[in-house]
Amino acid sequence: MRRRITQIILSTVALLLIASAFATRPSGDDAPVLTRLLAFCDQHFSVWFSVLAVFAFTLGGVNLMKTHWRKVRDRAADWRYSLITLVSFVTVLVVGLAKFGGPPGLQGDVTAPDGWLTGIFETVLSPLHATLYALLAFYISSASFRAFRIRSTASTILLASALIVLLGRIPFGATMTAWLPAPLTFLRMEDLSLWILKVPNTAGQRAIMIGIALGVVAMAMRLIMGAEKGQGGRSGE
Amino acid sequence: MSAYVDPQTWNLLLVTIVLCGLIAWGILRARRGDGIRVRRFAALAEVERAVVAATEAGRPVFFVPGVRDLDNMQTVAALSVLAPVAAQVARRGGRLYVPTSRSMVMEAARDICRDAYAEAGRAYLWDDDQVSYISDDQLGFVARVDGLIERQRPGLCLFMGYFASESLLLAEGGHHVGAIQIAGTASPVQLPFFVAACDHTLIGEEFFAAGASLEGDRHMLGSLRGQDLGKAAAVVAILCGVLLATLAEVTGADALVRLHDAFMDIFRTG
Amino acid sequence: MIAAVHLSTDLTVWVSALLTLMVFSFLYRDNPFYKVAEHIFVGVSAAYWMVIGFWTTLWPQVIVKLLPAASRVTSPEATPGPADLTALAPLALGLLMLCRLVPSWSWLGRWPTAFVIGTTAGYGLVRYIRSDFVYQIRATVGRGLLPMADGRWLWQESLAALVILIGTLSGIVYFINTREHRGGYGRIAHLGLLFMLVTFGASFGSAVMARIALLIGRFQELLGDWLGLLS
Amino acid sequence: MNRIADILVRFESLDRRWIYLVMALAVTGALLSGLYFPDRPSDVVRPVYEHIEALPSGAPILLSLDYSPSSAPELEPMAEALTRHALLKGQPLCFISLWPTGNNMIARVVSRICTEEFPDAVEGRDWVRLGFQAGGEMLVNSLRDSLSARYELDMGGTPLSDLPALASVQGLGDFGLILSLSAGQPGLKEWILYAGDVLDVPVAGGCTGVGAPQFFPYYPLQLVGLLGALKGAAEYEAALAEGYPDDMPPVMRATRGMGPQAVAHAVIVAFILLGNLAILVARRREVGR
Repeated sequence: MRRRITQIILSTVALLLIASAFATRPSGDDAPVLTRLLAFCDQHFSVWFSVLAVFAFTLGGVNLMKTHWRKVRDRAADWRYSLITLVSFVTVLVVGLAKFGGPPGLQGDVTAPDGWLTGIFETVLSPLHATLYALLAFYISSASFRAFRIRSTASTILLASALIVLLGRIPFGATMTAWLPAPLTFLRMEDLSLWILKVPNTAGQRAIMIGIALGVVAMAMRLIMGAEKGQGGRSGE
Repeated sequence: MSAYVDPQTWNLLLVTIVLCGLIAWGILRARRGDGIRVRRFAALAEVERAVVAATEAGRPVFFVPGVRDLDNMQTVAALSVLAPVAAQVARRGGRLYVPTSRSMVMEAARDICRDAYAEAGRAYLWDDDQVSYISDDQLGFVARVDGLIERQRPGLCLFMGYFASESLLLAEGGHHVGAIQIAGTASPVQLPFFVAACDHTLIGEEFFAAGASLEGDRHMLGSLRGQDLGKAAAVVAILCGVLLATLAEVTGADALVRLHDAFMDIFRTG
Repeated sequence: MIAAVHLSTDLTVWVSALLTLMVFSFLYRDNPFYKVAEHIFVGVSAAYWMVIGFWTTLWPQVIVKLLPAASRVTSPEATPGPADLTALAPLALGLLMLCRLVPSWSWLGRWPTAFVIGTTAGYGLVRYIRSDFVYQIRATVGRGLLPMADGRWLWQESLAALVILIGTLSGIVYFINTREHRGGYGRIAHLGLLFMLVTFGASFGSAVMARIALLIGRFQELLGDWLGLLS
Repeated sequence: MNRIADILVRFESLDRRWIYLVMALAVTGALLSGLYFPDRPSDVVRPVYEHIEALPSGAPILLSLDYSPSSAPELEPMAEALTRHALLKGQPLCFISLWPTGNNMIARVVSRICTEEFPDAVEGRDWVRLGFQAGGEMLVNSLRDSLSARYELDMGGTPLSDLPALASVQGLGDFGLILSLSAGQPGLKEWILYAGDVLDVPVAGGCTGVGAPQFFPYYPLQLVGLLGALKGAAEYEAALAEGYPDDMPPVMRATRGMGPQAVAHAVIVAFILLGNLAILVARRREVGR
């Protein structure tokens, strides 16, 4: 029974939204009830979805606290680090919900320039975010060193296309091929690299896109028809 | 009719009906028990072998189901790969860790793994904390997962689902501890990194098909047949369109131009 | 060019510089400093998301809609309108979602999940068919293989159209999964794979620029704001 | 000769930390030397500039900052250049974001460009901050017919109806251009799928170098133009400098970043080539034996 209700909710919501994409926009109160219902769903479901996204953040936050609290309570390995997570979580939560700093009381925007949350964002979150990403600069250099080897036709193609795009993006590449005469200018590095992006890259991307679009349609159909096992396992039902 | 259906959308409606119809037909036929075979994926053949190798070496298996929520089709597909993988690991008595970045995904993954261990008669080996929620923030998530990989030293890392820039961070992290790495994603942006840094990669739609071929799930197989018919339709449509467009452009004949316009009206945009 | 070191006296600059170095230390190997940074990050970011979600979305979309007077709390000059009871629906769904926190009620959490999945599936289906299927077929067909202008044959456009056509079609063939890649058919599929490798190489090359840009950003802050070396 | 070959062969199994060190030194050196190279706009970047130039005066532009601090070094220069352009040309600009970190990213651009460089510009008339709301593509979807479905007030607490900048705007379709600077999902793709293709409103955008190749299939049918990576930003700065030579700072942010970029790219290319040379040498030796 429980499982059936879940399935009914899913299928109904999905079918209503699919139908709403093709429905005539209701104009005035004498429009058919069906089109007005579909317009209502189209308008409100995406708002409800967004609200649920916030509840999901909350669920995530509470789960995180549960996990780390348990570690601290049981003095599990590395529990001191978990304590750091707990403290930073609670601090930011209090600072943010109470809107410390910034305009008086709860007024104004939570991200006001002189608010404490903005301070934490700029001094802690922003450098951590940016530096973790910057690690990628190192990783991508070691990965390209490792991955771009001439082993087979396939890897040679991968290498050639990467090198042309790499060189096309910097002045060095342009200088290298600037001597090419007029009829051959399309072979100049910067133009060649744009051509690769615009032509063969478009073809490859498009094949992937069309495949994925069909994959999305199929997944949606399986979900609507109740033929998808992936979501949620089988226990507890 | 136009009181209900927006006449501007007839062509889109037609394409939608055809595609959904093909897929529904595939699923319904499979329900009646039509055998469908999926082509062999090298990446999947490796999974089983790698699970054995990792377990024998006493090293755990990491399964990362992407960084998006259950509303993302790729996450759903990842979980359908997780089910058979969990079963394989459970049968060999190995350890499986599933770090997640969304709480709903965590709940779903816990259900799947608990079931798999129970079905293998090894419920005593399972601890719910092996599926953990880390952070909704993708970088907070990847920072922690890379740390975990470094410390737990898995023998096999599976990265399945939607990934963003964390793909390379994860794959280089796994490579550093010498894990066998198998990835599957339909995020075109991240495929290059997985292709370059992992041992095997399921590309785009292969990934959606992977769950089906592992589980032998009839519904999945049926919808794959439908999808393939959809692809064949796309090929035919493009070929017809190109032929008509080329002939119309070169000859300029009135009939051809009108035929071309009528045909391309199905793919009208805007 | 290279000025003398002028260390910053701003505490916030020091904090962010130290956090930056703590993360970079992972490049050498895992260490306690990195672990501290990692755990701060996890806590701060989870709470930041919750706070932002609460004030930007939950507050206006649920609380103010149900209790319009609440809008005075954040902007005193606002004029509250009538209550909008449709906001009860997402609130109810949200509370059901939180039921997952209580093991014996967690099954109730599947209903909001079903709503979320249903919404994405419903919207996604049509949007993907339109943008990534119909539009792409139209774009591939374009003006055919022999586009002309003023009676002249545009050979460069022609070549591009041909390459895109071959690449797209063979790529689609590669993704047909219910048929083994053998014989002539297999060769077409293989050609599709080669096209995708060009795509992946191009993506990789393009990504290098993205990653280096981030590194430059960090170094600018370390060398400029913290050490005062950049003019 | 043999010694060089020996070194090369050992190079093949180089500890990755050496690569990291060389990269770090190269970028530091390039930054300290302060070199840069001017650029010219390519034919995927120019249409964005020309579209804004061709907009009727007063037509508002929606600028969605869909990134977090992590990708800011790439996308913030684009945001700054586009904001500059809109304010110079007199198109009201409406800031929005699909990413939770967006409000803080908007604050940075507003303080750096809107208030600092354009002291005469007024919030509400020349620019508007709507800010972030949760939902990603669902946010885009719910704004289609009316902005007030989601935003009753702007970030400063002013009701939307009191903002002259948005006087001509009901829903997303009334913008002269939708711009998304996107570091991933949700971002430019969602704006194309849920706004551009549905409403026939022109969409353009910028994205990180990682995302750029993915958007080429949409160009030019579904996408006016694309600023890809720091190079795209530098190209846009070049277009601006060409069109408004008197109002621009001499060297803008992205252009300045292209110097270290060039050096770092050269280092990576060198490593790739040396790695392959190492393989060739090793292979030849094996054959020799």
